[in-house]
Amino acid sequence: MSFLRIQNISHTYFTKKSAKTALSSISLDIEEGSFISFLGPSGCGKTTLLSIISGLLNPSSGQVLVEGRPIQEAEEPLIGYMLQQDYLFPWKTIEENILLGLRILNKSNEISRKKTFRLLKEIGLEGTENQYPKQLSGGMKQRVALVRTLAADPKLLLLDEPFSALDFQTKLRLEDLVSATLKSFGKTAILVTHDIGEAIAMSDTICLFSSNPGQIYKQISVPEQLRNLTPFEARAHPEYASLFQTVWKELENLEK
Amino acid sequence: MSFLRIQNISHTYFTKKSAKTALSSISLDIEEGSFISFLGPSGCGKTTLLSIISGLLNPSSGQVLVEGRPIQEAEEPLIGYMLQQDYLFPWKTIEENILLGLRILNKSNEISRKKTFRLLKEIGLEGTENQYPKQLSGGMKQRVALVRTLAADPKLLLLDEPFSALDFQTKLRLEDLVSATLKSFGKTAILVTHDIGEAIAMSDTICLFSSNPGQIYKQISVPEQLRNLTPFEARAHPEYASLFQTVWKELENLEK
Amino acid sequence: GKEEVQKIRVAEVTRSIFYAPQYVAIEKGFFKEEGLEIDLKTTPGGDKTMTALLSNGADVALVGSETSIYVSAQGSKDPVINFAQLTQTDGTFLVSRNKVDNFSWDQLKGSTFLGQRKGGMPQMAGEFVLKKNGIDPHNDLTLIQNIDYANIATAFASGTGDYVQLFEPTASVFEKEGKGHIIASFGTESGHIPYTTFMAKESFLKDKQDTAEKFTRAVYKAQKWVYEHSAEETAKAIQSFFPDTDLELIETVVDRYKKQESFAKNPILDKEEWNNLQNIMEDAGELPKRISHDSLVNTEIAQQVTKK
Amino acid sequence: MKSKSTHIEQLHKQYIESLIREKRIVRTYQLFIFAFFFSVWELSSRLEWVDPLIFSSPSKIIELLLTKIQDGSIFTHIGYTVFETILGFILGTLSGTLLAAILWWSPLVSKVLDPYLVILNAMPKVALGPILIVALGPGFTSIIAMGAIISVIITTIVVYTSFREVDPNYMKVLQTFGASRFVCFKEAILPACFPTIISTLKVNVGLSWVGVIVGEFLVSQQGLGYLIIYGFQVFNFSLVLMSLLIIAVFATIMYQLVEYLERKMIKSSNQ
Amino acid sequence: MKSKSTHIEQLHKQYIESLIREKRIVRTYQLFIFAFFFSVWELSSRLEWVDPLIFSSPSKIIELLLTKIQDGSIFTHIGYTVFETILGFILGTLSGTLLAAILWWSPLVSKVLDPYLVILNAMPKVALGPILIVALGPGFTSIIAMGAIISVIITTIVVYTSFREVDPNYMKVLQTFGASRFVCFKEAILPACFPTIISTLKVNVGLSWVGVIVGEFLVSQQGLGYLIIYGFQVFNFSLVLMSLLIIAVFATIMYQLVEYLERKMIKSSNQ
Ligand SMILES: Nc1ncnc2c1ncn2[C@@H]1O[C@H](COP(=O)(O)OP(=O)(O)OP(=O)(O)O)[C@@H](O)[C@H]1O
Ligand SMILES: Nc1ncnc2c1ncn2[C@@H]1O[C@H](COP(=O)(O)OP(=O)(O)OP(=O)(O)O)[C@@H](O)[C@H]1O
Ligand SMILES: [Mg+2]
Ligand SMILES: [Mg+2]
Repeated sequence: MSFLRIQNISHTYFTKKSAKTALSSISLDIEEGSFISFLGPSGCGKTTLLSIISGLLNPSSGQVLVEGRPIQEAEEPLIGYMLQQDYLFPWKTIEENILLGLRILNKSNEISRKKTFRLLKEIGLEGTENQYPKQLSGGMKQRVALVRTLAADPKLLLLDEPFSALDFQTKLRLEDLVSATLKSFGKTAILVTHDIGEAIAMSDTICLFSSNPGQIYKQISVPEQLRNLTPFEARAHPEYASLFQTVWKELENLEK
Repeated sequence: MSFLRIQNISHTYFTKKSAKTALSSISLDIEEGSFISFLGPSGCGKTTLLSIISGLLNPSSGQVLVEGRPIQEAEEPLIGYMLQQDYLFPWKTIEENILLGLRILNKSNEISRKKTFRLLKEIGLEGTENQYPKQLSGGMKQRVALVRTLAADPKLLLLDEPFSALDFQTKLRLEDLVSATLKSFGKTAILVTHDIGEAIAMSDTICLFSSNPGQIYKQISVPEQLRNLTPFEARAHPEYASLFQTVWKELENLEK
Repeated sequence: GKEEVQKIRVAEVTRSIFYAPQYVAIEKGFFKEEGLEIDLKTTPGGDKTMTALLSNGADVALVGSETSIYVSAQGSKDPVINFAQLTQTDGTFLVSRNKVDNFSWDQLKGSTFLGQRKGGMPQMAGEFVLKKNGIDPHNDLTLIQNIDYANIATAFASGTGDYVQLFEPTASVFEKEGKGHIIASFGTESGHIPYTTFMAKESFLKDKQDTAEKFTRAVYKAQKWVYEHSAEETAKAIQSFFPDTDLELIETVVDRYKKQESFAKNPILDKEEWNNLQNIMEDAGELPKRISHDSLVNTEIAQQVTKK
Repeated sequence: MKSKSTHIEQLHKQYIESLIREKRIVRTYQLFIFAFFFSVWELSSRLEWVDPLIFSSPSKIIELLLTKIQDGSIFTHIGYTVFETILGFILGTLSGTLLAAILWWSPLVSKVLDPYLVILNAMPKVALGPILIVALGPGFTSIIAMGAIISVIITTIVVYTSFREVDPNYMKVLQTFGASRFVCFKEAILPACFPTIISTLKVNVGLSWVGVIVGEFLVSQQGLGYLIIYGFQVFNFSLVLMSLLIIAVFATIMYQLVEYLERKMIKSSNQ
Repeated sequence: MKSKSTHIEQLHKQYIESLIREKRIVRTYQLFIFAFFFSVWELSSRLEWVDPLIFSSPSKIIELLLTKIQDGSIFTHIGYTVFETILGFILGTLSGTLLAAILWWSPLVSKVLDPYLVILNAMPKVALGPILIVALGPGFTSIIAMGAIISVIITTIVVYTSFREVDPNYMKVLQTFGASRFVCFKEAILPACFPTIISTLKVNVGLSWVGVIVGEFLVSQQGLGYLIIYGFQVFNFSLVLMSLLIIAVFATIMYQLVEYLERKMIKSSNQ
């Protein structure tokens, strides 16, 4: 049985006057330890789908099962969800922000705290512990939000454009970091991105979405050779370029 | 005399307890009609510099001259500044949001309004006129903010990561659109981006920033052949790949 | 053996020199002599005083007798009984803006008269006096009755009205400051009425009759004391209750009240006074229904006390 | 495709029905509380759990109200008070918002006046009676002024606070278009604060009633505040409570009007 | 590099100096307004532009205050009132915030109670005097209750409004960590609303004073409210105005304490 089963999910946003269908009949099975990317035009419902998977939003129909059970019934929180904007708590210092998850989950101890601070260091933000979010730049805040999500050590990671505000170098470094972290602990992850290269370099499967209403248009498997490389190495691999072309074409088709 | 002169700008952020130097001795001359990109690590002060150029922030020292005069003394607003986040007014419809600049500048008339709606259409958001920002996805909001900035028809355009939340296709289309619009009206533009490819494809000059404190590390001229191509075509040009490598190396150096 | 000191909670409707004998009784230790300890609270307004009494927040209330009639007219299982009278005339004065030499009530005709607020004893007594002197208060003069008790003086001082009906010490202050001239006393004109009276619930009087008697005795002692001593002595005795008023002013006021016998000479509230009160109320259109003297007044205690 | 769109329409209908159903539940609970309150009151008054002299009872109050409706006198009283309250409300809210705008306009003025606002806010307004009477005479205007005074400072403080809390980036957007401080205020600060202003309005509706009633305590021979004072004077608590209930009814009506205004003005809140 | 960092230090010193300078200017203006107000008052009273009997004058008030300080009586009055006010303030604020939390907790309860809150808000609390006396007796507790009652509903409404306006995405962040509604409240809603709560606190400081003074109008034998009522009674407006001024002073002190609290608690506002 798959780790995560998305069964026939549809979602429509209602207001008193209008109805807008964001997702229609999405079904998807995701194995434990795999890495999925969602690619698709802006407004096709990717954020909506993540919200539904995380249990924050109830879909109009369909259900999501994690390890065979609805997400709400999980004994302990399995999911780490990094929202499309950082939503750091402005009244907490960076340190308080990143330790928040641990504290709420009652997992705060010497070891987990040390691990979190190491993450902060690896992500290039050592020394900002006592600052407040508004003293950081956009990209720095995004990285702090990533640390906050990773720190809680979730089994399933939902990342909504986590690297969008980062410079290229930092982005590559973080891709490697996240990828290594996930692989070594066998975690499952879903990544929303607009960067085809990122999707190819990081994931095992790429889901292409079409819009109006949001649907899965195609699933593309990333070849074995690429999967076992770090994202940085993957970008240099010859297979990468050809897969980039394929995905690119598919997206072109989608536009029509 | 250059259109925009940035003279020895330094900026330090103060709080009661601390001081953080974000920019140090930045000087730069920008010709009318040229397109400059700012590339650099997260937190190196790019947003700060744009704020100073736009006149929203007073630098600790140095001055900015537009057409030989301080920006505050300009008779009519010359500058269009698109902030790093969209900041659409949540209580205004999309239509009201994009027409806002025109209205404030008293330039609202049949023609300018038509032009603005055409822009909205070209950018792929026809039909959203009567919706409110929170009904749109992240990328859609960013595009609306771009239309709002372009609609006011500024002479100097400051764009802070305008394409960060967009899917690849849309991004390419918008790059072409913005580039064509600017070229045909001979406008000057400064673009902050983290995408090396984007910087190369769109600009005439690329400024590389180093951080702590933010300084201009290097200016790289984009070869004539690339400049005359649309961003989309430029990406396919052989010069593109080699320039990409150069910039990439420089940024690597910077990290050390 | 020594009797235990008994605590009596008294709620007074306002702090006024008009109630001088009460303060004398406290200050001169008349209550103490009877083995009573008085816990005096000011509960501004007859409604609050009566509420305090009805809800057992106070044992004894010092308030206008008309209140007991209002209460009883609405029916009450444990009626409020008047048992000791403290003042026996109205306490207000007619103050004129201009100096008047040969005052006659007729001069009020056609003038603007700033009266007390409707429904209260001062207003009823005021109208009663006007009528008694042949003036129809609603036709012969412009009657202003819309101002709160505490603000009437201000309104007059800032130019409203030719004549005003004022309490002490305001009337004396106005005279002293040259803002007006006291030209008549409503107290003298109204005749004897039960104006302010100590009241308690019937059950209290029944259960603790001897306490009520002690209380009344102390009041009676004070009443006698006030008439046996000079106004100056009285003023001195009660000064601690009026810390921010000139001793001289207190004396003037005490003297004025004493002269017109506003302070009751004994705590007995007799039938004649009672009916006079009801007549005045009836005239003013505020009497809900006539209530007999013996159902709301207990004269036994007072009589007992004064006999000795 | 057709079947799909009708499916959505159906879902939409369900959604709207669920909204209606929720509203019905809310109304039921409200009615229940209402009925419960009044029946407990009536009962405990009848059984003398509470002193019926002080607490009166719903039936007595209704009886009294009916006689007052028959002789028509109640309408004059209501008319007076409602008129005064509306005027006081409008005056208080407008001048409070205006003051807040001035404070926002000039940071220096706001810093200088800050402690004075506090002091004014802490002044027991009832004690200002004499000053009002001297300044405005013992009449109508004093009452209306009392209704306005009681809400103006609180409005100023609350609205000014919310002005200051608007994300400065909205102003930046406008400034890049060369907007003046006035335009920034009109386009960003004011609309961003509409929810707060409206919620202050809702509070002010209440305060104006309090103010006018207190004003009527000071000077009046008409109006519900007068009835209350008179009721106290003649120890007729049925009259007092009747007036309080009428105030409750009218305050609710005014509140509903403000809410209606809210729905009209804050269009974007159509979630 | 050394010279550079000292340069920055110098700039930083300049920055802090400019903050101090601004504060000094503000203080100067405030003092000026203060002096102006009192001298105009003194003057117009001396020259009888206003009636000195009603408006008294600063010199007379100071004189009175001095005698009261000498005999020590003023301290008892102040002590009583301050104590009552602090209790009323704490009670009102705490229960208001608690009520707001309950409303936030249960959307149904909040919808059901909404109109009732409005009605309670519009009730002239002064008219509740007799009911308080019945419930709590003619004493201390009634006064404190009045101080609390007058601020509790307004606190509830304002704080609840701000609870609702917190960006729901902060709650989402916490929910992804499996946070319960209580944790969400504690970690996101409450701290996000601290600025509003503190600004309500500032308003409540004022309201509690008003409440306690009004309470002392109902029942008392001590306290500044008693002095006011008594001052009216014996037509001694110096006494009334002196009491009002003392109230102003103490309200300001309490306000400053709340501000101090604000600085301590809202650490992140160190712009
Ligand atoms: N709260 C809402 N109310 C109404 N419509 C909404 C709401 N949120 C999203 N939508 C609509 O649902 C659709 C999908 O939105 P969603 O945010 O999931 O897109 P997305 O794929 O994440 O886009 P992007 O890549 O631009 O972030 C959009 O058309 C949007 O207009
Ligand atoms: N308001 C502020 N107060 C204090 N420090 C600030 C403030 N704004 C920015 N900084 C600091 O100034 C530096 C530059 O910030 P800036 O936002 O200009 O960076 P950036 O180049 O735009 O980064 P990014 O690409 O991540 O958006 C950062 O180190 C940041 O911590
Ligand atoms: Mg999205
Ligand atoms: Mg930036």
